[in-house]
Amino acid sequence: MNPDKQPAKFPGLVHETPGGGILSGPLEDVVNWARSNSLWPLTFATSCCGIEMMSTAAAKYDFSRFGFEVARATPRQADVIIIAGTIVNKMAPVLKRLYDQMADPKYVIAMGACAISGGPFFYNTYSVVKGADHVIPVDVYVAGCPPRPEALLHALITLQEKIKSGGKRERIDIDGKNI
Amino acid sequence: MGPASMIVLILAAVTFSVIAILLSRVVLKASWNPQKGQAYECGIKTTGQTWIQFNVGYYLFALIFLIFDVELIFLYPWAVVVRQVGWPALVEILIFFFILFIGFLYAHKKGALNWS
Amino acid sequence: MMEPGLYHMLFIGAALFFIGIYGFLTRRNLITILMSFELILNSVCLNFIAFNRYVWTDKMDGLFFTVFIIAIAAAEAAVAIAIIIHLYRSHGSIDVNSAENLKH
Amino acid sequence: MFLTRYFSEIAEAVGSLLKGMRMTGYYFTHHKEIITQQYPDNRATLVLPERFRGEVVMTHTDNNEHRCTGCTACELACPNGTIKVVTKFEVNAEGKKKKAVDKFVYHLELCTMCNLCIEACPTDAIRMAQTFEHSVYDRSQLTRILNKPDSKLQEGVE
Amino acid sequence: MTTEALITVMAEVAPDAVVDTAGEWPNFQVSAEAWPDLARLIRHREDLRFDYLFCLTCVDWKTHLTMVYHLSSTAYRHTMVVKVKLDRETPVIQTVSDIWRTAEFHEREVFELFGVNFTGHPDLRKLILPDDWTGYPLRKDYEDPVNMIKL
Amino acid sequence: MVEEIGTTDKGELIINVGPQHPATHGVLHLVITLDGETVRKVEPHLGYIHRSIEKMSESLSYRQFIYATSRMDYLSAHINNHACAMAVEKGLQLEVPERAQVIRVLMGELTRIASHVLWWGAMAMDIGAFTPFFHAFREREMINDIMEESCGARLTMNYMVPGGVMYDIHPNFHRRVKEFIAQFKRKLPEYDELVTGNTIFRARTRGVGVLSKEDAISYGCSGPTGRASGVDCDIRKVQPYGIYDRLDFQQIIGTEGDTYSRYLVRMQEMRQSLHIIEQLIDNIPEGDFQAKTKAVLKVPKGEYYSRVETARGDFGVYLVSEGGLTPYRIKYRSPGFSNLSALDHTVRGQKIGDLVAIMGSFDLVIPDIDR
Amino acid sequence: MWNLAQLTDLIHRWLYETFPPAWALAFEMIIVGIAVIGLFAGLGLVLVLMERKVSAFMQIRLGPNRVGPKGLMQSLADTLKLLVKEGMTPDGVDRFLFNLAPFIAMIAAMLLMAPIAFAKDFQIWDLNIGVLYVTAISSLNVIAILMAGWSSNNKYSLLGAMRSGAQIVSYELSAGLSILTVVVLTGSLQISDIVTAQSNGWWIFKGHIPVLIAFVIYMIAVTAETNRAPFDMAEAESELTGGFHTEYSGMKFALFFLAEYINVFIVCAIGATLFLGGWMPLHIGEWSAFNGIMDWIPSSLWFFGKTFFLIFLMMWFRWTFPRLRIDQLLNLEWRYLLPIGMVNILLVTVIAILKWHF
Amino acid sequence: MMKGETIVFYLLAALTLVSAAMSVGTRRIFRSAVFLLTSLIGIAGLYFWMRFEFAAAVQIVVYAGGIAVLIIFSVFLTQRAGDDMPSPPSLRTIAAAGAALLGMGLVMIQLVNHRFPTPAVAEVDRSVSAIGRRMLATGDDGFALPFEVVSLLLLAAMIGCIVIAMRTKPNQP
Ligand code: SF4
Ligand code: SF4
Ligand code: SF4
Repeated sequence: MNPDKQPAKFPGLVHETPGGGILSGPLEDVVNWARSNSLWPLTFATSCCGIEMMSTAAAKYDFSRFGFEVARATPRQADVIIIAGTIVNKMAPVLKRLYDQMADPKYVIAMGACAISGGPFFYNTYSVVKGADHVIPVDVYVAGCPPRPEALLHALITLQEKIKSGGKRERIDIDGKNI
Repeated sequence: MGPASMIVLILAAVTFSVIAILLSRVVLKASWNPQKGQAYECGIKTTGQTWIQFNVGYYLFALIFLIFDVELIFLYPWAVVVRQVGWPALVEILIFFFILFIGFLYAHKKGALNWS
Repeated sequence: MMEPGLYHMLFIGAALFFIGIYGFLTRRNLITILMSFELILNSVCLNFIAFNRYVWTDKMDGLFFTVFIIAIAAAEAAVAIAIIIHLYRSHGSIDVNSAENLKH
Repeated sequence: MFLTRYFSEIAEAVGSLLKGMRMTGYYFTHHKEIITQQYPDNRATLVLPERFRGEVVMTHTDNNEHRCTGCTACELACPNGTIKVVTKFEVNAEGKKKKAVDKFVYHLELCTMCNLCIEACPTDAIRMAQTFEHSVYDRSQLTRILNKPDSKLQEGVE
Repeated sequence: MTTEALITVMAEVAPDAVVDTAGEWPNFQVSAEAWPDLARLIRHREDLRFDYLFCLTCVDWKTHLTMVYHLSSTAYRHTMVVKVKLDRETPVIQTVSDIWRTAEFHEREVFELFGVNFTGHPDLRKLILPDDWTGYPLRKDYEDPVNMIKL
Repeated sequence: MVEEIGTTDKGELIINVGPQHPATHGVLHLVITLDGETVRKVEPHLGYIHRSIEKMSESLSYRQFIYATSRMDYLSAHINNHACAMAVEKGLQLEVPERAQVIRVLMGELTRIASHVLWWGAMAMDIGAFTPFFHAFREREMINDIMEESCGARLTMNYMVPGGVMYDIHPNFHRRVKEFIAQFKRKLPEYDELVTGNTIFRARTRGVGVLSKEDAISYGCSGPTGRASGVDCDIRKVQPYGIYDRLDFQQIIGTEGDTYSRYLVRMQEMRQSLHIIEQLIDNIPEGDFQAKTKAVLKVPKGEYYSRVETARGDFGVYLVSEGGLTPYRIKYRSPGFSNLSALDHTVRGQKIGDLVAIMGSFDLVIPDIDR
Repeated sequence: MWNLAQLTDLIHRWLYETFPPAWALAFEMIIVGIAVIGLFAGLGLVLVLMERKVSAFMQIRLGPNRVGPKGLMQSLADTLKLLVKEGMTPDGVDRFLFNLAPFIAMIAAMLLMAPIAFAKDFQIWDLNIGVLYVTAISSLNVIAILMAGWSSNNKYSLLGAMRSGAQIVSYELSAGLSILTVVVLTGSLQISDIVTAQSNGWWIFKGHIPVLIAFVIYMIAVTAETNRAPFDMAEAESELTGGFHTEYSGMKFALFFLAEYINVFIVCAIGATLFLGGWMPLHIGEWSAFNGIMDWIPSSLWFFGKTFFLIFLMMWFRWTFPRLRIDQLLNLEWRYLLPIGMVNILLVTVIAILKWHF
Repeated sequence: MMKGETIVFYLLAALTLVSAAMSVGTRRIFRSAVFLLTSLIGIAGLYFWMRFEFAAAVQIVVYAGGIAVLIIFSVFLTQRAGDDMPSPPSLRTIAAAGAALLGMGLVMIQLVNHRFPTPAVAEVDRSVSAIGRRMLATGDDGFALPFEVVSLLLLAAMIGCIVIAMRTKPNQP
């Protein structure tokens, strides 16, 4: 069997979060500030949620306000991959490869029910991956089908919080106030 | 500053780039896996070799460009003195242009500038 | 080291020339042969300029010769490459050996 | 003639390009056309339409009472098994055993916000809320139990 | 052409066809052998001209498979359905992709989802499923405990 | 997958476009054979978003399976739902109240405009102009707001239920739609100024990717793609459903069959849809918005086929019922699937840049193709 | 205090008074180097932010406004992030050339800084072949792109690189021809001469229609030469994903990005110098009163004002027009720009000889 | 201490010669082209060093901008550029190297023994305008005629290229 095919571990312990390195203290804070404010997304959308991602990019919600606008078509230059839409078994190796080919540090947002768990296609389908975190580690999950643009913005802010706090894969509670 | 500035500029460019590129090496522990090294082709494993012999439609343009490029080079000294020399300069350049224009028209007629 | 002057330039010119000759002799591929040829031409140009600079400083002929040589080199390169491509298209190879085969 | 055609072509092309540039130039200088809403800053004023389906919630009264009888109609209506109603038997005042909801498990990560469960519920125990800020770092946080701890069935709901 | 007229004409070109008028459009059941010739005929015959194959699919009836062709004519605007019964174990039928080119993709889809073999198809490969897929997922008895979680 | 060859003898290059590529609008995978810049062959590989909706629908009840179709052609979610609801209603022989019919059509046309507007922006983006995309979303957001207010969601509305619609329209609906009509009428000429008239755009699209009428029919092309080639295939006209037979609108038929004419057909269609909305918005009849139905639906044994015209073309639902709680077999005839099959034929001999433009003009929605 | 020349003089004198000449020279070089790098980085930051804001306003949105006050720190954050982002070298690339390419792009961009007159008497090196030097060095760019594209071992990169190769060399001709029109009028290649020649009015006003045409051609040609939309064939995102820099990541990519913006700045600066008088304030003939008022505005402001206006123009193009197809792009050059440019230069010659210009 | 200029000279000389040697030595044709280019740029640098700015600019414009691109295109067109070129037979390599070294030695001997005339004192003005004036002059020391002849040559080259290159067009499908 193709080794690419079935990603082994679950959920999301495939790679360590890169970053950290030799930096510490205020310098690290500065770097994290820069990283969190310059998340260039990969143009990756598989289905319906992709349209809402486009809406978020478009004039009314405009995620460029946060500095996310430089959508890169190539994973080499992207920082965050927003999994917008269903991931099916045939797509999983592709997603894995795209993720692998991104330069460190890299972040993942699972957008919508499909990317989180298979969502509407969880039961009785033979081809849907039951959650993108079976394939690649996910940093932030945002529920909805599709999540409305504000929800995606909220997810991006949540991701920023995570990066600012050092990018640890632990649970960090954010409430609405500190955004 | 004189010609020394060239060296300064080159050195500046090189130092700047080297520092910039090396900084991330120092700061970042990057992960690596075999897939990361593969050529990116929309998430699909690339098929076959990239460095192959293949059809460049543009070489004809490059050929003609080369001719015109040389012509352009000769125009520079001409342009500088045209006001001093006056009408003879115009005449000479007219001849020069005329000859080249024939070539241009020929190329056009032959469809060399029709890119296929 | 010496203050650079005419002899240095001529040395570079000669070295380039023979590097070109070496390439000319060893390469079997028309394009690389063409490249070696460019080297040879350039060594000549360099000599012209060097003489103009260090010996006949009151003249400009060296400069003009160089400029004209460059112009001619460009024309020559264009035609040569056109021929190479033509050869390739019609014979599928630009190895010198196969080009030699054409003759007979 | 060749030349006139040549130049009129150019003029036309340039004209059409200038038209486009006038358009973008207009927007560049007229900032009142900007329609951007600044999301995190407008949270206070952001009003979503009341029908907007953000998540399923269970209404609770002030006395911590809900209206869910545990009939599992919503579970059946849901197209993708988002709802699991875990029932238990409670002994009510008259000493009769009665089915009641123990845990109303709701998988937000699966929910498609299709409203079918709400339509199906005979007692209007659940409704759609307009919240949308569901981002979490851990997907298990999305599985929720909708009935609050120790909540009771509201009086008179059958 | 009205439905009645269509049925009369069809009775002429395909006397063996079983007609069923219960649905919205007339249904004709033909045999797999007769189908290729009939297809060519109804595509080109002047008064029929079924040039638009808008739906091609297959139904698994547990005992047999049925190919269903929805045909319509852009010139006369009449529509009909042709059904071909196929054996479930070795379903084989002649391709119609040379008559209606849209059938090429549709037949590839039916091939991988139902396992119907189309003889004469120019490029009968998997279109949708991964290359290493086994089984015909749209058949009723398809089971896949790994990927398919039953509710 | 593809055989391990990178080149053919003639110096042709085989290159993958997609599944993750900005021009494929999703996860279409095209294997392209290139000769220099010229496309010699395009081979679509599908299934990167094949979610087995057909199989899934077989285990969902008649009320439930409709929601899955919103996720297929998510840009015409509402119209897809309409087809499903109609198939069920055909089976149940339900009479849908007039008010529900009108609301359905109104929403459908709004969806169509939203879809075309998005297509317009995306097509311009494919060709390299970024600004139209943002301008397009301005109008689209207005429609989304209307949808959200009345249907409760922006994209996957789930507003249709067998027998009518889920809720009545929102009190604000009238005002909002009126505002939208006014705004859209004002902005449409801007669209033309920005893109349609642009000489670069014309040069990029005129005479590019010509699909003849015969080929269009043979490949089963429908929707604006087919109509641009001169096929009159608007289901709203040739087999009217809902209340379309009582409405005044035109079927836009192109002649050239090239990318530009596909573009123009869609632009005109937006105007027609606007016209339909204008006719209806003041004439929504009073009455029920939903017919009385049983709590559990059982469609009698039989086969039902309903066709609608989505923003991409002829969408069909082939519903086979055995009389049970769930459909026995459902086949969704998606317009994109057939349109895509014409891609190879259309693209051959064109440049890579044209491939992108042609794909843009086909307006492919990949989940609609893969289902 | 607006006079930058005095400042440089002051530093120069101070250095030579305090240190022995060799050291003074070295220090001076270091100062210049740092200044140039600073200018480089600063320009990059400003231009990127400007591009984002301009595009945002044209697209009825706000653009970056949350990072720092009014989003001003946005490009700083981007730069910092890129600095600490992994710059990887994929397997299978030609490592040597792959890593060399960004350097070449940078060196070319940096070298182009030399002849630009930023203000009155403020220029790194006033070469006597000024504009010819610019033409020559800018042709090195194409090599960087071809190298990057080829060495990446990626089909998109290769296609992108070859497209841009054909495109850049083609448009070099038109750019050269339109530069020549001004050279004909001025009679010198030196930047300082060209600027002083405009002390009684800018060429675009003095030179009648032909100079205007030359200006238009120049703008089109340099837009194409710097690979910017609508001529961004090399990186046509919807066709070739990233074009020649598809495989580049982190700072290696950023260097290309930076070099591109610096090139934009330089061609606009050259355009401003040739056609709009460089740092020369708006002078009208001999109206000394008016000219005097104009002289109040410092020359560096004039220079940057004009340059940024041209840059804005290029951004305006970019955010308005669709992309051309590669063959149309070549047609535009060979069918329209080049013949018109050739005729135009003859016209200018006649004007220059007859002294019809003002 | 060495003067800055001298260092620069040796740097340029090294750049020129090393990359020329690499160009004829490397097995990868694309690298070979790139090295050729750097060598030519080094020569341009030498011109610059000798204060022949115009010649340097011409060198860069024509070689870097034109010929190099053309060579690279033709490499793409005719080679599997990723493959290493076959190395020539060692005998041939040795013979060629020997011949080149021998020639080099002979020339060096000649050079060392030859005395060139001492330079004229008067340095002529070599600015571009002087070049222009000489180029347009029709007199004895003028280059007007060669200038026009070059245009003819270019015309011939262009027509030649087109004829040769276009003739192969029909071969293509
Ligand atoms: S979560 Fe919903 S909207 Fe998003 S991709 Fe899945 S089905 Fe589509
Ligand atoms: S909204 Fe739909 S998916 Fe969500 S719980 Fe209710 S029925 Fe299930
Ligand atoms: S929420 Fe309503 S439908 Fe669901 S179990 Fe409770 S009472 Fe029954």
